[in-house]
Amino acid sequence: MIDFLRNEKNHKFVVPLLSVLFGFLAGAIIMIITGINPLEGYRALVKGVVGNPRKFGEWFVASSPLIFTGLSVAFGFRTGLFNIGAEGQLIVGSFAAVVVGIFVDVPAYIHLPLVLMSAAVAGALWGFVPGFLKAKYKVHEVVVTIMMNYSALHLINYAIKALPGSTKTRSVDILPSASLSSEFLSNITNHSRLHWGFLIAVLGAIVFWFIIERTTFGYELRSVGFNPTASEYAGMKVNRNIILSMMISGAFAGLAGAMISVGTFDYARVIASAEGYGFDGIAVALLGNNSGFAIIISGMLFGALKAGSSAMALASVPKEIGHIIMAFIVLFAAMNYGIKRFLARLGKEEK
Amino acid sequence: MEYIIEMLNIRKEFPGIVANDNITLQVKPGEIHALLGENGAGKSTLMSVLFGLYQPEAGEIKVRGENVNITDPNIANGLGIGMVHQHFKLVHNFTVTENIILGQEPTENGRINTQKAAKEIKELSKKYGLDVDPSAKIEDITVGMQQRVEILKMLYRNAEILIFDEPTAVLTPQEISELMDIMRRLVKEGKSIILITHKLKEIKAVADRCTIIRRGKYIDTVDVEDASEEVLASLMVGREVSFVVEKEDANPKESVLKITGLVVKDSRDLNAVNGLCLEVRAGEILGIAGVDGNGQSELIEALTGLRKIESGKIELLGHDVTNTNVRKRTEIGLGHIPQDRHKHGLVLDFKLAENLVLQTYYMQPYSKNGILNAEEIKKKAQELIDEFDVRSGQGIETTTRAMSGGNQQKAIVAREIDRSPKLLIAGQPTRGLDVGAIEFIHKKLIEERDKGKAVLLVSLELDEIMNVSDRIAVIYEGKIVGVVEAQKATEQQLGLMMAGSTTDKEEGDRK
Amino acid sequence: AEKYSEDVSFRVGFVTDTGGIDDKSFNQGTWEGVQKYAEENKWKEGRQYKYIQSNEEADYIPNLSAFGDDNYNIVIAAGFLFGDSMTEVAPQYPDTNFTIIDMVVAQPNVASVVFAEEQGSFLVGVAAARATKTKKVGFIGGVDFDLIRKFHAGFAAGVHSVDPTIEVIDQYAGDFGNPGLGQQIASTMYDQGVDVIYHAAGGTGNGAINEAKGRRENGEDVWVIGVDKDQYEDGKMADGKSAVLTSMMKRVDVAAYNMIQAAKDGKFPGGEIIALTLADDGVGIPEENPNLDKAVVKEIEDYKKKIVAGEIKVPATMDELADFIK
Amino acid sequence: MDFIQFIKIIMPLTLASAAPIISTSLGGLFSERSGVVNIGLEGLMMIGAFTSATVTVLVEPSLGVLSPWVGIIAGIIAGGLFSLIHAYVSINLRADQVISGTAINLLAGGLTIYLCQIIFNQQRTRTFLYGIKKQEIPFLSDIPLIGDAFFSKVHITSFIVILLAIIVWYVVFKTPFGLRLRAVGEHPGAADSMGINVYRMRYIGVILSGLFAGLGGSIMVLSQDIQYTHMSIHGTGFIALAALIFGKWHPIGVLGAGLFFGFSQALGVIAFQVPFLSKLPYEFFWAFPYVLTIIALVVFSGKSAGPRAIGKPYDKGER
Ligand SMILES: Nc1ncnc2c1ncn2[C@@H]1O[C@H](COP(=O)(O)OP(=O)(O)OP(=O)(O)O)[C@@H](O)[C@H]1O
Ligand SMILES: Nc1ncnc2c1ncn2[C@@H]1O[C@H](COP(=O)(O)OP(=O)(O)OP(=O)(O)O)[C@@H](O)[C@H]1O
Ligand SMILES: [Mg+2]
Ligand SMILES: [Mg+2]
Repeated sequence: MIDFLRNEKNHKFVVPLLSVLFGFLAGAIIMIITGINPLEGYRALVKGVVGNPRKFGEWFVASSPLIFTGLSVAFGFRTGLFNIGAEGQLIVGSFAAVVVGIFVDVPAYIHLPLVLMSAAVAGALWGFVPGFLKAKYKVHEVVVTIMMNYSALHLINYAIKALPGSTKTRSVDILPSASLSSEFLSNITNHSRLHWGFLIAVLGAIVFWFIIERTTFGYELRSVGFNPTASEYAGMKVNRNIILSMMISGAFAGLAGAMISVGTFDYARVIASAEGYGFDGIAVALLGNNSGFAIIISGMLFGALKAGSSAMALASVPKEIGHIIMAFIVLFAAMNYGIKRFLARLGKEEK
Repeated sequence: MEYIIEMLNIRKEFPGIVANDNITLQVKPGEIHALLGENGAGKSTLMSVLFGLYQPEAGEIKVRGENVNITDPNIANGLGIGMVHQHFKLVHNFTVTENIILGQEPTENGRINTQKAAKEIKELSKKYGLDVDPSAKIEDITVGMQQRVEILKMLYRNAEILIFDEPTAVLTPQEISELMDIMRRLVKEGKSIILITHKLKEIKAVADRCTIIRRGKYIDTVDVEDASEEVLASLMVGREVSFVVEKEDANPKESVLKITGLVVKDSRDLNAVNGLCLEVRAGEILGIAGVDGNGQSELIEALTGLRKIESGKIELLGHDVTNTNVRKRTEIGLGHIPQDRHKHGLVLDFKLAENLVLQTYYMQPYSKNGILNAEEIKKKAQELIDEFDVRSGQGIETTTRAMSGGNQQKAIVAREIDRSPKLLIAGQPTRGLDVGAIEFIHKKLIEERDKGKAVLLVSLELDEIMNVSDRIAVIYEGKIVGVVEAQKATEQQLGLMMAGSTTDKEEGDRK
Repeated sequence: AEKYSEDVSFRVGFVTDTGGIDDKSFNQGTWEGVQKYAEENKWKEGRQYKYIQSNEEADYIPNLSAFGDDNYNIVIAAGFLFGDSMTEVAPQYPDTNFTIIDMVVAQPNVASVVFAEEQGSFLVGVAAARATKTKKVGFIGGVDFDLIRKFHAGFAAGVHSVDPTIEVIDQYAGDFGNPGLGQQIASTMYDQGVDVIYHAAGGTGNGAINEAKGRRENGEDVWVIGVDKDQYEDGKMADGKSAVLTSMMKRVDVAAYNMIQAAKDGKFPGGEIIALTLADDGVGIPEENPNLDKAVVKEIEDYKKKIVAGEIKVPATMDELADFIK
Repeated sequence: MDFIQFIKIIMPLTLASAAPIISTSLGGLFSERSGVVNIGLEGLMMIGAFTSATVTVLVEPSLGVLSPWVGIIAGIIAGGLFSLIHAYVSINLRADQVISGTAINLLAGGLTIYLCQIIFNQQRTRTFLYGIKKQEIPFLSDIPLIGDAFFSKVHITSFIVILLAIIVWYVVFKTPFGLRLRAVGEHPGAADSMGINVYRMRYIGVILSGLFAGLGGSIMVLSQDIQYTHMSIHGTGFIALAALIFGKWHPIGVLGAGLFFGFSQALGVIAFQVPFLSKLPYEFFWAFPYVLTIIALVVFSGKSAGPRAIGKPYDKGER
């Protein structure tokens, strides 16, 4: 066992796993300090996530957008960009999906792909701006994406209200052919909102992995991210790659928006402030080591904390504990060097 | 006091390697003591131990006869030990003054007294002949001047024992001889010097004694006067080393590269290359000699497509490539070993295998329809590291950053030579390498020539130019001031031309 | 020895919107109604009654369903944003009684409680008109919903009824949770001569209250009017007095209490719309108004009577307001 | 609204909303100049705001008008203490600084509300009676126009913050401490070889960022709000981060950027009152400050590279 833990080859998954474990441990300690029985709390959490088929379905519903924003942030990280703007890209993506969902009337097998595509394209366009400004004017993408988030929020709120039939809070429903939701999935999960988005998220992770690891395009993107000057030396178009990489990152975030607008809700909502998916995406990406498949898992984990927090609240555990646990998991994930050192020392002292 | 520094039986381990294994180094006051060894022999490590950057696992250190425990550079400074590191430790956007006073700032009411500092620095630089501009920013000054700043840093701290780690690897011949003078002057003023260098000539020129280490182990300490270069070299590598580059006469054929009236600006918007004309032919190695900063870097960057060309024309194998991009030139048949391997040559966070296809990843068989073929890439990479003897911890899976400089360089050379480009531009291909590695790379360049390829060798190292090239073009202020047959060229003649004199131009050979 | 009842045959669930349980607004109000009922019946939180906070809109359905799954007898949701979720969830739990506040949901097991906010706002409009010396009053809305327009229209109508020459300046913050913005809007209004501001802006309104407090403490004669609850305490200054002139109270607590009672008694008005107006004290001003003159309170009382009697029809939209002013 | 009135109204608003941004951004400057990225500023502000509001509420009965100042001091200290987590994790444990900062934000958001529930039994603090009041600055407020625009109806904290910016400039660019701090952020290896303790300097940088962000959060809640809620900070820490980059990591640049943000936000508020502008959709004004920032960034673009060693954990052995 100790040898298994010490072996560096296993660290790739042992370390995130330990981070999660420690995160829950820290949450438990806080619960104990504040007079709550952590076992009860966690039992409620587990029940809240897998307690019945409906909760199980809702877990997946909560996870799909997180997986996509996780992929979005991770794609940026892998290519040397910090996309703090997934939130804004998500907002425009969700809007674009709804617009196509309302106004284009074609059969579902064309409509749904079209809806998703437009969400991705809208997100990509929102990502284009910071990408372009970075490539052309060397403006720091972090500032631009922060500003783009707020801009998206307000402008899209305006746009939603401007759509025919919209009230001050929402658009009309999308056409059924544009919706990700599924009678079948809903029925097998006891009327949850489970929709096909989850499969699309998995597909997204595969695409992510494939682009990054298996294509010359991904090779270029990574190269440019790590060392732009060497990439230029190797004949790559550095600026174009920066822009493209920001756009792809934006496309993933745009799809996260589609998960919400044509998956969870089936209409566009006017929202007063950002809902935090973009920032959660940072956590998801980081815990998922910026790698496609691990992001599915970390997205599911954070999705569980989200989906399960209602149940915890019902068990009289303050809802904030979910956030606190999330924070600790991220914190421990950040300490991977420390954890590795700790693992390496394991057993050594016993000898 | 017989020795000012004594490092006795020092042992320093790194994970998986003993960098210093029972090494002893004794330096007499007032001497220049050379430390010699191959790449990775453990010289820098030993000096880092002396300077307090690393703690040794075993051994003792005596300074001026007293046992000391140097746990951090502050203590070393306090003992009068100063170090010029292999890679300069200068803050690029600080002024010369700020870099020198950092950590020991003269203050006045809590505020740094820059004037006082600048005055002190002026005095110091006058005393030791170290010409610097105290208010210039590091990023704006030449490498030679940066080194003088490093030296001033030590002197400012009243260092008595000065460590130079490979100080000449980045210097021009002129700067090297200046540095030698400076060192002599320092010793005369009562300082003691430890000098690390791979260049035996330099050791012969200034050092009094020399300690040789090999693979972390102490080999010997010799009086330099009594040891020939050959002896030093064989002590260092443990075998005979040949200094003469053996090669047949060149057999030049058609023109491969033709440059006419080239003008290129540098990053400060001045004409660095200023109406340069040059021709390189297949089957020859053309060396470009010159003092650093005369437009070499800009010339290479212009030729390879990394820098914009103001005017003039570049023809590569009959194609006008003046305004084509990097990729196009590569495909026409240009290879490039860049001067700065970390900036241009490698993506340090890539695995070695990935770096070995940096120029070809998009071509068959390494990829098809935009999809990488991992198997082919690995196969090729393995082939290359075997052929070029690129060594690293985990073979082609090693993260390039973790490799030694010498091996990183070999990887680049392998990648570029393997494509066997019609024209290979080699920018300082052996910078900082030990003699064994240098010998290898030189052999490879000559092999290319013999295959009928053209090689353009740009180096600040006159020996290298003279040994390897068939013809030598001397660059001065962005122009070629003359081209001479390497066999007929003498060091004095080249030296004069590099200083801008054109009197020997008639000997130049411009067909 | 347990002071709480063991009987768990009847349980109440409350789902907050994203504002949280103590938003000083309808969430808090509703919860207070639930708590009042619970106290009277010796219920224990977590046993007979509970709430879940929604962190975002996507939580609404799961949260409503969570109570449904647990077979709660009555599930209350506060806020018109719950409309869609309620429409979707209620049919799945036909045996559960649902109550939605501020919205109408046409389902047989849902009781919809709506308020005549315009009527209450009319009354504070009267107070504002009597308090202003500059003949300029302000209205700060949170987000530009039809619901908030009801506050706006009623307030303007009230002001107009007292003195048509008084100008009503309005501004929407676009956010219920940005006190800094609320403060800036209030500051701009006061600087332009407005001396009474009525806010219907939740947390953003906190900033307006803060601004009023600060100005009053600096000797300026300005006021702010609270919303939803009696906000007198929130405007308290160092001297013990408050910068809150009065508040437009919306008795969501009463609504919640009544619905629980009805459900308990088996008289739950499923499928019905319950409109709470001035007539049933569903809206109105606080009983205590230390900052209002007796005469003004009296005048407000008079207006209230007229509204209740139907003599004054208070406008609830901007269009109706335009007609009203004509 | 004529121009004079416009200036009179907008300037105090600008100063008020710029103060927390500038303070926090100056904190970020210390941290990032030492080489540690700090995207946890938002969280540090929350901690500062929560603490200062809580302490103010708790000491009010006994200390009266002094309470907000005691609150501020507590907020500053709390910010500093909380930043130790970021310091330890990213300096000693060489964590990815972005992750660590993200964790700080998440943790602060959860913890402050959690603590509110424990202390006040609600999800927010109680309301405080004594906040930071707007006041007239004696004498200066009598200057025509300028006095009205800048020195009446302002929070004294706005001037404290502006003064701080100047002090920070002096400290960072004129003192040995500043030189060392910058050296550590540019080239820790160089600093180390000159006997400067890189870890210690970075600790100081991060702690200062916590202190300043704590101050920023305290100012924000005590001058703009009536209590701490989970919305009290609402993204201002990120705006501060943007101001830091926009201000090119220079204290005076940060001051300018902070004032710019404050100004454009105030402009968005005031534009409603301008007759012909008020016809435009609200959303236009709300998006306005952000769009304006992007445009300004492009117009004033140029190399705004941060400290060279930023984001990289320092490892003595590495070369
Ligand atoms: N920080 C480190 N971590 C791990 N191993 C190291 C480290 N530094 C040095 N080494 C090991 O110690 C050996 C000696 O390295 P050192 O830098 O002292 O060589 P050197 O003699 O200075 O070489 P060169 O001539 O190339 O400068 C190296 O081969 C390397 O394997
Ligand atoms: N962080 C590190 N971890 C492991 N090994 C290291 C590390 N840094 C350096 N080394 C090892 O130290 C040795 C010397 O490194 P160094 O950078 O001095 O290269 P070098 O051989 O001196 O190259 P050059 O002198 O050409 O730059 C190498 O063998 C390298 O593998
Ligand atoms: Mg070396
Ligand atoms: Mg070395």
